[in-house]
Amino acid sequence: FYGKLIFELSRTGRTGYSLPTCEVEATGCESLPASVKRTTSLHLPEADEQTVARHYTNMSNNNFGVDTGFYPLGSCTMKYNPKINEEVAALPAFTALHPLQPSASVQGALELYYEVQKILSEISGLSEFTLNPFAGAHGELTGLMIIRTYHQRRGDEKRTKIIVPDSAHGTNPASAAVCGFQIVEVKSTPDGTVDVEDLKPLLGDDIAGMMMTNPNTLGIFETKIPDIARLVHDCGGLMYYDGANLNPMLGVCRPGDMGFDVMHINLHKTFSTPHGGGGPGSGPVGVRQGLEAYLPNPRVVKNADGSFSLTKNGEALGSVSCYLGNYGILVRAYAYLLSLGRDGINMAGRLATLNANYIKESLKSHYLLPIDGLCKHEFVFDGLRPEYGGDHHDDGHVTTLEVAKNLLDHGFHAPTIYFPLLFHEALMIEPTETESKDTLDEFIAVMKEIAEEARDNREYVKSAPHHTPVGRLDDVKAVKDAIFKYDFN
Amino acid sequence: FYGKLIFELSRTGRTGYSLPTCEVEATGCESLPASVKRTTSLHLPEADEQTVARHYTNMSNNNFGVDTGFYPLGSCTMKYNPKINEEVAALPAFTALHPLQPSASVQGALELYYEVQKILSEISGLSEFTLNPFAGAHGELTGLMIIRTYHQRRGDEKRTKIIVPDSAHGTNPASAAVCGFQIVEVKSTPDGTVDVEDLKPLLGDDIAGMMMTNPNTLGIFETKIPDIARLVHDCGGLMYYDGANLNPMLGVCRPGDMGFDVMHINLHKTFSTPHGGGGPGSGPVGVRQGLEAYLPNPRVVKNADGSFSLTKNGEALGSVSCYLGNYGILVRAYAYLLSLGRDGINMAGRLATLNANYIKESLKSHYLLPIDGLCKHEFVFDGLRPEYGGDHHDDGHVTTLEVAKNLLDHGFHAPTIYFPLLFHEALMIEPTETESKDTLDEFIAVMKEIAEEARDNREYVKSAPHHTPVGRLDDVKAVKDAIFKYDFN
Amino acid sequence: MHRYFPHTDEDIRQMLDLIGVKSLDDLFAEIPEELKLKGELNLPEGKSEAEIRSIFARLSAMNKPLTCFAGAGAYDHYTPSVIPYITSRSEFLTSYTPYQAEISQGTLMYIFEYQTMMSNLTGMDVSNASMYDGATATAEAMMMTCAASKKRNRVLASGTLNPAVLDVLKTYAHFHGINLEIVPAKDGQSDRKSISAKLAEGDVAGLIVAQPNYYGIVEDFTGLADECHTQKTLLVITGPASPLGVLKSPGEWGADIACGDAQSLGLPLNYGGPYIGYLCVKSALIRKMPGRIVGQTEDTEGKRTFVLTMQAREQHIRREKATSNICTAQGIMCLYVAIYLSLMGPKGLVEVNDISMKNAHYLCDALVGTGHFKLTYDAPFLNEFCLTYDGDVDALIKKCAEEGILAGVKVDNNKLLVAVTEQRTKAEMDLLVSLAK
Amino acid sequence: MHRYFPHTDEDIRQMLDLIGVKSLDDLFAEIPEELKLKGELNLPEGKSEAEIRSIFARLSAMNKPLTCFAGAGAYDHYTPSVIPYITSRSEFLTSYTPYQAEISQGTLMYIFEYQTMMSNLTGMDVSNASMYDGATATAEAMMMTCAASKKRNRVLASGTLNPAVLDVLKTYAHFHGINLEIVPAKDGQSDRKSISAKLAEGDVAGLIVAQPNYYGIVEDFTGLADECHTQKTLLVITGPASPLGVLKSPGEWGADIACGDAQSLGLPLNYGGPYIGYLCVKSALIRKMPGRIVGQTEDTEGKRTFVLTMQAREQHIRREKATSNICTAQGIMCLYVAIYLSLMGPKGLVEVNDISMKNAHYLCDALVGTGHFKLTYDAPFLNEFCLTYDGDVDALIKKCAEEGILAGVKVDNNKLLVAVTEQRTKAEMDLLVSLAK
Repeated sequence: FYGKLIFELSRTGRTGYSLPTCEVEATGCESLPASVKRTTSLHLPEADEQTVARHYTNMSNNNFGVDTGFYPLGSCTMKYNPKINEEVAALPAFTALHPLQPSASVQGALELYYEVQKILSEISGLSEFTLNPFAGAHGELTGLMIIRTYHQRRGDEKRTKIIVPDSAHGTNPASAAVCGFQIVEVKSTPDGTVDVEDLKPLLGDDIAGMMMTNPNTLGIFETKIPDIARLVHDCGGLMYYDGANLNPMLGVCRPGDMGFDVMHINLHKTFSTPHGGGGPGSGPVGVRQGLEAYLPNPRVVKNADGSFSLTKNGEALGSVSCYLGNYGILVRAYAYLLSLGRDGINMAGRLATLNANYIKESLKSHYLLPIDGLCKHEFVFDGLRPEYGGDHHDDGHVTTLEVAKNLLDHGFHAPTIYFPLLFHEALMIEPTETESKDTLDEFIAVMKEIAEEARDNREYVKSAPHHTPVGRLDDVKAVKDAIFKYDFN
Repeated sequence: FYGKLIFELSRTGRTGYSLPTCEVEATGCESLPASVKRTTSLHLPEADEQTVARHYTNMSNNNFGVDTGFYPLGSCTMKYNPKINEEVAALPAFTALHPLQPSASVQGALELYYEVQKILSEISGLSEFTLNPFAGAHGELTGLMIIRTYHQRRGDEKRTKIIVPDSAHGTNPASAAVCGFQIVEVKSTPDGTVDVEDLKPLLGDDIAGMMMTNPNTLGIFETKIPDIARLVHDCGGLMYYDGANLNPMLGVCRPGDMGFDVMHINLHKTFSTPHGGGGPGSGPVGVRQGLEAYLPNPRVVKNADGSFSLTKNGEALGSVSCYLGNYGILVRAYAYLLSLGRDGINMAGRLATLNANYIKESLKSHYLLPIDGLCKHEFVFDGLRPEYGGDHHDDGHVTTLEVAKNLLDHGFHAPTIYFPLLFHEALMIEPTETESKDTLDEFIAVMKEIAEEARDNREYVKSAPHHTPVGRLDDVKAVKDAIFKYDFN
Repeated sequence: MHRYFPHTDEDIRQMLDLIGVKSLDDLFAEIPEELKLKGELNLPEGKSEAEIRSIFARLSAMNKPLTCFAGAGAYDHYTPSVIPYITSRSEFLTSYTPYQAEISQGTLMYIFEYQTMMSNLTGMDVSNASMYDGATATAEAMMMTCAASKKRNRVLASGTLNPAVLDVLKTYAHFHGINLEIVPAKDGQSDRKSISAKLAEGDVAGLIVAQPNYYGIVEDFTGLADECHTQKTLLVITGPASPLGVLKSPGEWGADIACGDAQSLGLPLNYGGPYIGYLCVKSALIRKMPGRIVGQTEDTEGKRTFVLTMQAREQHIRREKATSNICTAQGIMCLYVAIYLSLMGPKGLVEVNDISMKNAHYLCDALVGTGHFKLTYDAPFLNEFCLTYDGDVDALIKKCAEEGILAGVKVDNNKLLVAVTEQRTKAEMDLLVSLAK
Repeated sequence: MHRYFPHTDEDIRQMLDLIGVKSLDDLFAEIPEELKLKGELNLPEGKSEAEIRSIFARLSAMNKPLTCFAGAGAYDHYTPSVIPYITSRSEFLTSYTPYQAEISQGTLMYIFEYQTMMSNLTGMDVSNASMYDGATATAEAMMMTCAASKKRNRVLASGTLNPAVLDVLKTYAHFHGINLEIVPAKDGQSDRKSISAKLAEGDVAGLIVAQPNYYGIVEDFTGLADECHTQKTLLVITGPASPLGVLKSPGEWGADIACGDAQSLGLPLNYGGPYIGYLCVKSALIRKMPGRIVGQTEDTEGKRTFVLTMQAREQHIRREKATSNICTAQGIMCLYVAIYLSLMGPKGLVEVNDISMKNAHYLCDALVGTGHFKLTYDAPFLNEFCLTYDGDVDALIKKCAEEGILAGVKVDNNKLLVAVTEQRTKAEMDLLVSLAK
């Protein structure tokens, strides 16, 4: 059922909409001044309801979700998205609220926001959160704005630089740049962690702060974090925690206790709101005591009488959103936090870490493990081992991309590939705590099978995928042709 | 993803449930007398929520529904099932009602029942309906009970026979048998309609009634219905209308106006409630004036003050259900009736008839049309034409079953096959009004392609399907092995 | 054109041309004019979705879901959120009976799973693919006992069955020519003495008893099956499905047929339906069993697959010799049950009964403690019990309903049947007690 | 173990054995002890589904959805029932960014459809795969104008923009080093004279105007684009998407960038989010456009397929030179928009605007007719308008809210902004009028 676009199913005169009969006699669109009226035609589809329902139902069957199978996409924390979260998020008492309703009519919504704030504070060991940022990158930007505001309010205008490790998520430097900072990169040691000796000379009175994720993007816990935080704080900077890798730390270590001052959390990773094909997410930002005033407006506060209000604070960095962010996502996260509770949150990271180490140990015989030792929620292979066709010096070696495409053929989503940039053939695997040993064992068996086929039947492996709805795509043609919309002619 | 049963995914110690903490101290199950306690083990699956969600999600992908594609299953009226119907049926103010709540607390539910009754009466031209029967066959049984009650209450105990055409749906004689009637079969004329000359000698004072569907199972309108009804009524019998084929009659002819006294309607066919893999359905039964008292209990009545009550009537045939039948289905049907409204109902049958005749005329060059002329919502081919491999005298001819399996390969559901029993290779096609000309044109092209392949590449056609999740099934082995449950050993 | 109809004017014109008629009405040319509808149906105009939502908002406001202490066959257990999510997938919901097995393995597999689960729960050899509901499943069981005996048409039913079920049995018996005798209950339980006497007459095709019975009592059927079988009478045990997780199963009691309603396995109350009847039998009765059944087989590659089978039993072939006219199952409700039991597992099913039983006993004690109630029958019960009230039951139910509570089901003017599930909180139970004081 | 965790004790033991550690805690052995959490998190115990439903029932009861006459960027249009049905399918909902195109054509195709629809609606050459919301999309547009100009960092925004959007622009401008000047509105419309004067200074990277503007007014931008382009200033037009069905599109006005919120295309109000920002540009700006974009290509068989493309623009390669840090789209909300527009089609989109406009003008006339209101600005409007009230706006909103009506949005103490959609009935409008009398 692969193929057509909705435009190709359109027929003039079909309708799929239903509108109430207009009950009043009044001025309609024809009375608008000619100068402001649309004159070009609307090339929208014309289709009946069944045609639309079928089209998108069939389209969904060309997609892979967490409910389809194992989704070990490193750095993305693809855990099960419980259905109860969707159920409560669909409650009309939440979905039908206009963002500008009087507070008295949205007390339940505000209480939920407040409670999520409090839970995130407890989990992270920080003082207060805003839930307004729309996504992880938006949270980073907000967090950096807080750091910059902190310095500016102290009158310290010379702090224009942010330190970022070379293994960082790409959004870190990008967010810093958008926030008006210059980026200073700090190197990694051979074990993949921040090189403290490389860091020291970078520190000075022009440093606004340092961004880190811990465990880092290689899944390695930065054990020197107390030293690093001390060094940065001593030079007057603040520590920013990129919460993308928070999952394994749940109930084990808290960013606040590690010495971080500001952080964001990806609710769509750690707290299981659905990724939705790439959004909407939610990127709450938390701060340590003393920085609360800089959190963006609007804010939810609890009054002395137990009621809740929306407020704006003149000390704040400003607004990063008109309202309370992707509120519907907060509803899902709250349901998840309630479902897990203390014990569940406590187990989640431990089991995710167990799963990651289990895969790592099971597959290092076939795939190149550049950094040995305990990983946390994820780890990185540098492609196939040489004896399994992964020899980089061989021009025809089987690449990480090709391993990934073979996984698709076996009913698995692929890991993240070619990130982090530290290795040529990075294959970054993150199995979350909702995956069973049975699933991991199947994955391990398939990964070994692919490795053995790469050794024995290289041509087949290199031409994968063979069993997907479409074959391997031509990325270069996409760039060259630059076709971003359907051509109606 | 085809293969495992949930039992094969079970692991001791996994749990997928969540129960509230018991808040009271009281006697639990351990205190039941040993003599009444279960001692054998429960072989139920042990699985976490994600495993269950994935299992059934993947299982669904081995199924074909109306949203998947064209479903021309004759006699089943597979029309689009609008999503708004599901939306309103999920409203907690309906789903959370206990059937024995006081009437005052369910006035909305009772009003809905009452309104559906009234609309069905208007559409069918009958006086009153019960919506309690659970399915079409249950409606037939209820309708026949009404007929029998009518005669019994008149003291006319000798009417023990029901006349049924030889083209009837199989449920007709079965329902009559269950209701304690003997079945008398009336023959069809070569044009597929009831043979009035064959009927006449069957009529007498032992005839309780006659069951018919009009249009009949060949999709032919029984034009002699006024004569037939008169003959049956003259002999003292009642006319029963099997509503399975009501769809093309919507807004064109009403069973009540044709001379029928009792009928059932399949809400899951004519009024678009989902078929659900074979249920739940709903089979409301209507009667002409004078028979209302025999309708089964409980009944919904409107009081003088506009409120609604549930009543039991001593004159009734008894009860065929504890409560108000498959109430949730009525909710969906009401939403559909409201959506269509007068104009929509008026068009539905006309467009269904248009679609059926369009396919029939387009394909009679390739498939054998035993009865020519206008059909209504469906029609029957007697297999492939001889020149396309359908020659019955050829032992290796391509059968209707094989044509059906080839359709599966092309992304269509198959028509109904080997029914009605009047033809050897019956292929009964019913395209409903929600199918577009584009879809019909694709279907026609594929049917012709199959015919041409049957002529040119018989072996391939005979071994279909080739592209379905599983290959052709061994029906005989299923009967021989008689395995109806998973073997845990 | 309506949003559900894809026909453009141009489509219609082209199609009519090919057919060779001039108008849509000409497609009905053969129909005698006098049969045709004159004028238009007296129905309102079609409504938009927004209008439909308004209409249902109005109807919803006229319904008042109550905190449910009513049972009598329909129980307010929780429905895991996974269930409606999965059952609403159109591949399941909008498909029909799985005639084309190659593209219907989804439906066939979940029915096979359902059959396996219900066979195991009831301790029987085989389950069919479900029936409409508990009452009609019991009626089918009644008819089966006669069909199996060939010559007998007398069936006994204990007066401890739900009276609404008995009403349906009476209707079916009346029309099907079965001599159904209701043996009045004694102290809220089956009158074993009367039953024995009647069985001894040697002409009883089947005996139907209920477990737990209408009054919530868990009866002890020790010896009953032997007594039946000595007389070549089939024993039918009917009841809600959830308690089978902890109670001796019909199979363990030696029953020949187990039937009842599986609504208690996670189906919403839905104002009485759709529910799902289960019907399970010993092997000897398979060929007499009504309804659909799914069997295991192989495809051309030898892969294990599933298919509708044993259709020789079905009405569409037997036609006028039918002893059942059932030609569907309750379809998607099998999926509800299969998912529910997959999630609950053996442990969850026991626990749900245990919490429900504890709640019920807590509430029973508390109500009796008010001094206005006494336990009508002194017998073991699980999560439902019958109380004798010193006031008017209707008045009590009305009073509680006004406070948002459905106090139970009226048995008679001074008897109230109360059911409690795991969903009832202590606060809710205490509120009911305070209202009943 | 929790229902979301599939690990049995035996699984854990086997896995720890293979890894070569003794306990789960040993997996964290390298972490300095002083960093580890002492004791347990101060959080409540995990809740069952039944308990979660109770908690949400309590919270729901503390919310009061109101009959909505508020707009100001968020509009109460109807959401066709097909949309939540499709968007809840887990293949769409639980997938991530379509990195593996071969198993992500579902997401890629609907985004391509979305891009096509938004390009056409806005009259622009190309749309990206969506932004967080209208405000951030406008902020990105603002940054783009500076990035495109290379040397300029001055941006003008008309004071007719929604003040909440202006707040976000100010924040982004402050941190990104943009000199954002808000040109105060004149009579509720853009002050063309002031704008012209500022443009003439020749250092303006971009001008941002709104259509319809915050006050609901449909402005006439004739000549504005030429004025901008003469000065090498980029023209940005921002606004809600639904009115694009009837209003002259940004492309027709000659804008370089069109942005805003597409919430009005069938997305629920959702207390402010998730919504969806759209951002469409002229071809010349494609390489400066932030966010994801889906392009057409072919697979190995030559089949037309779709893929994320132009990633060279993205932050994860440009890193420290980034002018945007956007690395996702609003994903599933593209699907909302694509389905909405597929169902509405060109005719429906015009009709929804027409009914909304008629309702708005009816209500406006009726409110003015009470004598307590006058239309603040005499200018054409579509479905939103600003009234000057002779009383206290807060008091009016409070009074109406108590009667279940959200009368509008407060502009200042005596100005009320009222929006009306096709969902509002005459009875609802008349009720508002009667409350306002």
